[in-house]
Amino acid sequence: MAVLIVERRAKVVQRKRAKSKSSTASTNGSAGSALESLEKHSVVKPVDISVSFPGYPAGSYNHRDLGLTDETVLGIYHTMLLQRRFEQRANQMYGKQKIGGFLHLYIGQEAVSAGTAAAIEIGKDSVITAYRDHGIALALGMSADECMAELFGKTDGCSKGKGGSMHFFSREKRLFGGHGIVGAHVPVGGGIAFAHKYKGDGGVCLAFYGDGAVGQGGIHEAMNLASLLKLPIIFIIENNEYAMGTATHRAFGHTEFTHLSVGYDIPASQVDGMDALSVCKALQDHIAMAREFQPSLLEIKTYRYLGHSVSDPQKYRTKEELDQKKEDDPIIRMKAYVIDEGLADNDALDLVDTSVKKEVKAAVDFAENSETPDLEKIFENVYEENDYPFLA
Amino acid sequence: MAVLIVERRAKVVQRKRAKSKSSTASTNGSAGSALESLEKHSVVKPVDISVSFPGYPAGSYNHRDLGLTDETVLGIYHTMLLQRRFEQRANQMYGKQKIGGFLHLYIGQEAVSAGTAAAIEIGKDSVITAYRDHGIALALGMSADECMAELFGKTDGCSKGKGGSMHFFSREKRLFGGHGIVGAHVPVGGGIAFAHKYKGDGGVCLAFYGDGAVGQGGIHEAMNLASLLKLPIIFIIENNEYAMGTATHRAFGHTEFTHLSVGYDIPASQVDGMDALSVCKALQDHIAMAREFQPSLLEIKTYRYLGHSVSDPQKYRTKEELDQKKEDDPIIRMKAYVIDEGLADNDALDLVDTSVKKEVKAAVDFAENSETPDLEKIFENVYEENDYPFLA
Amino acid sequence: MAVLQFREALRAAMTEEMERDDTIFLMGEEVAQYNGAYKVSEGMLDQFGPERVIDTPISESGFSGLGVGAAMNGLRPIIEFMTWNFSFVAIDQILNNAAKIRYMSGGQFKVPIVFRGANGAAGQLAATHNTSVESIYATVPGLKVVAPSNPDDAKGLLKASIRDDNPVVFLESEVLYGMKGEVSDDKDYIIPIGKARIAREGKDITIVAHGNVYWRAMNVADRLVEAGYDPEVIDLRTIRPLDINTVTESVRKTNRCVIMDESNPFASISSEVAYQIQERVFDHLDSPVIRVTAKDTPAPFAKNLMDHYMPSEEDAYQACLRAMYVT
Amino acid sequence: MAVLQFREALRAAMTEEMERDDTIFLMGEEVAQYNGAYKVSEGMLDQFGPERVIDTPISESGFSGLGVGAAMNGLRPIIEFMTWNFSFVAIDQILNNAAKIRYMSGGQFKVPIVFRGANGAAGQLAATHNTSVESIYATVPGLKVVAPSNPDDAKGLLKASIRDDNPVVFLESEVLYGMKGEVSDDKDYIIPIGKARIAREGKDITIVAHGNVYWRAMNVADRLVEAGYDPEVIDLRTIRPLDINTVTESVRKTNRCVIMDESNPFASISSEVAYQIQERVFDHLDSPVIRVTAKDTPAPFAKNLMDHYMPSEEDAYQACLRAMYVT
Ligand SMILES: Cc1ncc(C[n+]2csc(CCOP(=O)(O)OP(=O)(O)O)c2C)c(N)n1
Ligand SMILES: Cc1ncc(C[n+]2csc(CCOP(=O)(O)OP(=O)(O)O)c2C)c(N)n1
Ligand SMILES: [Mg+2]
Ligand SMILES: [Mg+2]
Repeated sequence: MAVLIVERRAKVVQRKRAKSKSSTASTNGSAGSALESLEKHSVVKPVDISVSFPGYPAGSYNHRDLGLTDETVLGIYHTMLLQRRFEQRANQMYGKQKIGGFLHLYIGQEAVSAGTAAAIEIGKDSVITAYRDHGIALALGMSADECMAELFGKTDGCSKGKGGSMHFFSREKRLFGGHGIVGAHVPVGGGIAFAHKYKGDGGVCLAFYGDGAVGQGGIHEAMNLASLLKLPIIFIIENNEYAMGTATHRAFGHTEFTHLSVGYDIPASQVDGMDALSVCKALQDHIAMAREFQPSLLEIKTYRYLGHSVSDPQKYRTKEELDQKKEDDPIIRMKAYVIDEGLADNDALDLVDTSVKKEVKAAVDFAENSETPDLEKIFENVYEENDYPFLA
Repeated sequence: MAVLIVERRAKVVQRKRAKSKSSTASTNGSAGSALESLEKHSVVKPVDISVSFPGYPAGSYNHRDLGLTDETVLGIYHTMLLQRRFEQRANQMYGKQKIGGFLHLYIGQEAVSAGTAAAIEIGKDSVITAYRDHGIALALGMSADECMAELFGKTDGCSKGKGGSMHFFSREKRLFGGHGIVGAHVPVGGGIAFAHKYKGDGGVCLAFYGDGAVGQGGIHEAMNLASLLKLPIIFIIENNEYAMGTATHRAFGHTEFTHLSVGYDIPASQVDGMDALSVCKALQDHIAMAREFQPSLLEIKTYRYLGHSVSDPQKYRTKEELDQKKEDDPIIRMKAYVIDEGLADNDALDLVDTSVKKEVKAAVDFAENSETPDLEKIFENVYEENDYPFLA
Repeated sequence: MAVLQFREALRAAMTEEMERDDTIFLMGEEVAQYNGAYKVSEGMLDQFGPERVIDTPISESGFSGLGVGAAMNGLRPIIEFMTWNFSFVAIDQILNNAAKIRYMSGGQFKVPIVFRGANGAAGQLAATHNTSVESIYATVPGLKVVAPSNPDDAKGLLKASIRDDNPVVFLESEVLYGMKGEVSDDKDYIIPIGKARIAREGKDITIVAHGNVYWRAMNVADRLVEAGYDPEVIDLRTIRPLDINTVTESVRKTNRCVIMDESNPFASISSEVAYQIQERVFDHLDSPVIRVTAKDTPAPFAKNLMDHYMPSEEDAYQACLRAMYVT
Repeated sequence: MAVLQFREALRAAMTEEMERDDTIFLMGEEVAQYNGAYKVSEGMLDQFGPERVIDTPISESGFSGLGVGAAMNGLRPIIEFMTWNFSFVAIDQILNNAAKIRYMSGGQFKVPIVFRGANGAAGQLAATHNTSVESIYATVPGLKVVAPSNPDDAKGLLKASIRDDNPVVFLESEVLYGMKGEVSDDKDYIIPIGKARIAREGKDITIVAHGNVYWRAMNVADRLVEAGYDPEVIDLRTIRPLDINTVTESVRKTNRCVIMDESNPFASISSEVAYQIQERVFDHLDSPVIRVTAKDTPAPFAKNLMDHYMPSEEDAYQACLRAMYVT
């Protein structure tokens, strides 16, 4: 473990150049002896550093090398398919006005959540994410029923119909939300990690956020705090190339997000988010660091196929770009892998799809039949106590 | 000029390592052809970067090489001495309760403001800073009279007695304040720079902030905005080693603040802030970049001799540390330089001190005799118009 | 006069002002290439180019601060918050810098800036995305706070705000953006900040509202008229400074008042209006001022709960009857 | 009973609670090695060690958010703001995350956290450093807001806040930190949140105040007594939830009310108290509720202006006389 950590750690090598050789500091020939004695104090010198960022390309890992069983791989396939079918159905239900508000779909990004779930200890480790949260919720094992019921705003929803699409929570699965204010949940992730360390329970926190969220200052505060307090946290940028209609290069002077780690002296790497196994491997390595209280940054390169929310005309990208991206579909990739590895055949995988579709269909029925909250529930869960004197 | 910019620019050299050589990505022998065709999409590879940070040590520059006249050097000496005597007197007046509120003294850091004033075009370039603002105000040429009167809360003060010690402003000298919320003025500096560029007036903005302010997320937002919009701004960290009682290493996981620039791909360098000539040279270089719309980061290593504000017991540092730092006093250094260079002799410099003391003494008299604002002035300058209907 | 949507009226105001004065620029998330999250700025990038219509990263604190600095240095920024909910990460820039720099500099630096965007509830967006921010911003001296209820007011008040030399918090409403109405096409059409509008004259009761909820107030008034009463409805238009005289003149006549507001109730605009009414025309009040606001809870997601959360027309109607001693 | 300074009473509350429950920790700028900017946490680092008394960088948004996350994950953080003025860079964490996560999660995650620090004016610190934040935070459902006026209350209310399972905004006052008073040494001394205190019984007029300004209210009461009147003084203690019953019971008796508060007046606590009084006991009011607050301006620097800025005892005295129809 320790070796791994040392290896992963982005090493910062400082080469102090001899001052007299510096091109920037011209020697002052006429300076007298009083000055010379002062000069010895100057701590300032030109400095070069070099930093390494490991990369986890797609198609580079075999599940056995990652310590994953065949069943886990099939589970990864299952959860990715479940996420996709769940969201396709949710999209349809939105069209039928069974679902209101925003609906941010995760389609295209499923390998991220699936690879994550395969790497962490669910129920011990913690996850916090933004509003594009259906995928990770399902990957953590929250039921399609409770998730769909939440989208419908019903009492059986995972947040009792109080949170909706953007605010999925599960105490049991340690999903700390689902959050709508861009970036603001990331410092909260720092606190979850802080509590893991304080309690000594061995858990770590994974804080996911979008490329757009990188623009929020609170995240930088959290990264410094994590670096300073040695928190068991992984800052995970799900870079799907766009924040609403804004491509990353239009929002950032520098789009190599891993480089942000240099300012905090924490390790960083990049992974291809279209391969769940690459994601799993990257997370295994980062989690190993986190368990030893070394915070780190992981950039996951991914892509969303649909609009930002359901009503997005998507003029900011070409059909060609989208089509090309879809060629590298994470589910198709995993299917190919499963077959190549002989873990299941086409027929067996078709059965998975059939059962997933059934599960999702049943979830819609469940959501339909779940109860609409009574009006007085509006005052529940605001405060702990039940007798809070609300203004009329 | 262009050459200079290229030279100063912290070059980011990316060396992509061949994927097959990577230690992190183990090749997956069993992956079939379907997968292989997918692999070509993976944009993720391990990456090494190396970055250079120029340094401007103390005692390395001759004023002629910087294009400064002998008079300018004597001016630097004069302003540093004026700042010191002004603040010593202010400290005394605080003790006599002529001055209330906080009084954050700049003593020890005078080379920063003096070197700055020698590098910029006063009246064309803009400066914004935090609450420790007396030094830069005097260096920009604001009178000791108006500054002392502000400390006394009088109508002739540079902010009419509305702002006090923390909020010195001068439209004429383009001092955009004096600001009390740590870090919050830095995005404002970005806007001042934005307006310079928008109007095409050739001016640049210098945004000074303390080491402690580096912890504020708004600064990171401003740095990205500057990098993205190519703003003529210099982010200048006045690192005096402490934020109140907190030494930098107790507040930051990584104290090499120049490294923060890597995440925004902007040039950065470090200067010894105890030598006004080094500061001047560093700023000349950074200003040249800013004039070509290349934002940059400059860390100035300095030290404050007194407490954070006047009522600080300073238990967080040893007397030895303080004494050692005082040995590298910027005024003593400049005095030695002036004498070594034959710009003036000891007697002439003594005369400077005499006249500065007189100036400061006169400023105290001026402040004493200036009028206390009439009570109805409380409603002035809240809004532009004079008939705003304030609540009674 | 042309019939414009609320969003088009806002756009007309910005466009005309930007044509008139090239120190004005528009900055915010998705305002340029995407034409605005709610299409308020549609076409403005094409007309004014990327130097004056500027997309930003999701850095509200950064670009709000940038706006303040630009305003101090001679420009007149319009800063769009995609919605005002997101202003909370930037609020320090507004209530400390924008609002107080003129004061702290002894009047040397003015900060002519408009912060604008969608305020208040917009349906099933849950607790963090349905905040009415007027109570929070209006408490701050140095700011003005404006909240139009219709397209014509949107244009006239936004033009006034852009020309104002003070920082203005300009509150729109997502649910009104599509509303159509007659809008003046006078290039100098200015509705003065700080003047309320008597939307309906009446003598039995005064109903005070602003923004989106003004329309609920009008519905309540219609019901009252049907029931044989003669209500007066006041659209505040501006929250700070509050045109209390128009309200108190009305109450002098009607002797009763109901306030509708979609803010959470505690220490809100409704509290303030009520305070000022009772303080100024106490002897003219025949019954207590009653407010009908959003519930004293966060905004829920479920549709029925969210409908229940909003200030109810039925409640307001009953409140009016109670105020008139009918029930 | 021991005689303690206000700051010592706060420290006693934190220390006793931290001894009782090791999930409680204290975090903030300068709270540990420096012993607190105002020495509230003096000695606590020595007693509890650096794992539980933690210095932070100047990253209010970061460490407030950290507190929220720690609270969600089983701890009970006390987050100190050096002063509440600096909470504005972190307000989103308080009013969106701390206040609403319980609601949005359908009650799955509670957020037992105390945000505390110095609130309100503290002399010649100018506009950004003299803000009274209660009007802003008290408007937010999901929060509780507490503001003690004396050492004993400070202890009892802080202990109650630390034990409370909801997020609490706890407002101290720099100018009170040195005040001495008798303080209970009961380790379970709890003053319930949401209950006001009748500080002086009387029958002629009700004066309502809280925090630092409570002492001004008492001075006004003394003057009234000297002049032959019998005022009742209510110390609110808690702002949210507001104990309006204690206030209205008093007004039923006195029939008049003056509110003193050092917040800027618009949409403030004084507005809210006045609204609720007139709404609930309208028929018992013989004269309008009058407020005496900070001026409707930013806080100025000059000493005389700053004195003038604060709610004036003379004004309040005159307001009482006016309310009693004496003038
Ligand atoms: C502070 C804040 N500003 C703006 C918004 C509006 N908004 C919602 S999502 C979004 C884009 C976020 O993009 P990214 O972080 O890349 O996540 P993605 O949608 O790609 O998953 C914006 C601007 C918000 N919710 N919060
Ligand atoms: C946002 C904010 N948080 C806290 C404070 C209180 N405070 C004032 S100065 C200071 C230390 C700042 O240190 P640094 O930035 O290094 O500047 P220096 O005092 O060394 O010049 C702190 C914490 C503040 N004014 N603003
Ligand atoms: Mg994105
Ligand atoms: Mg410092």
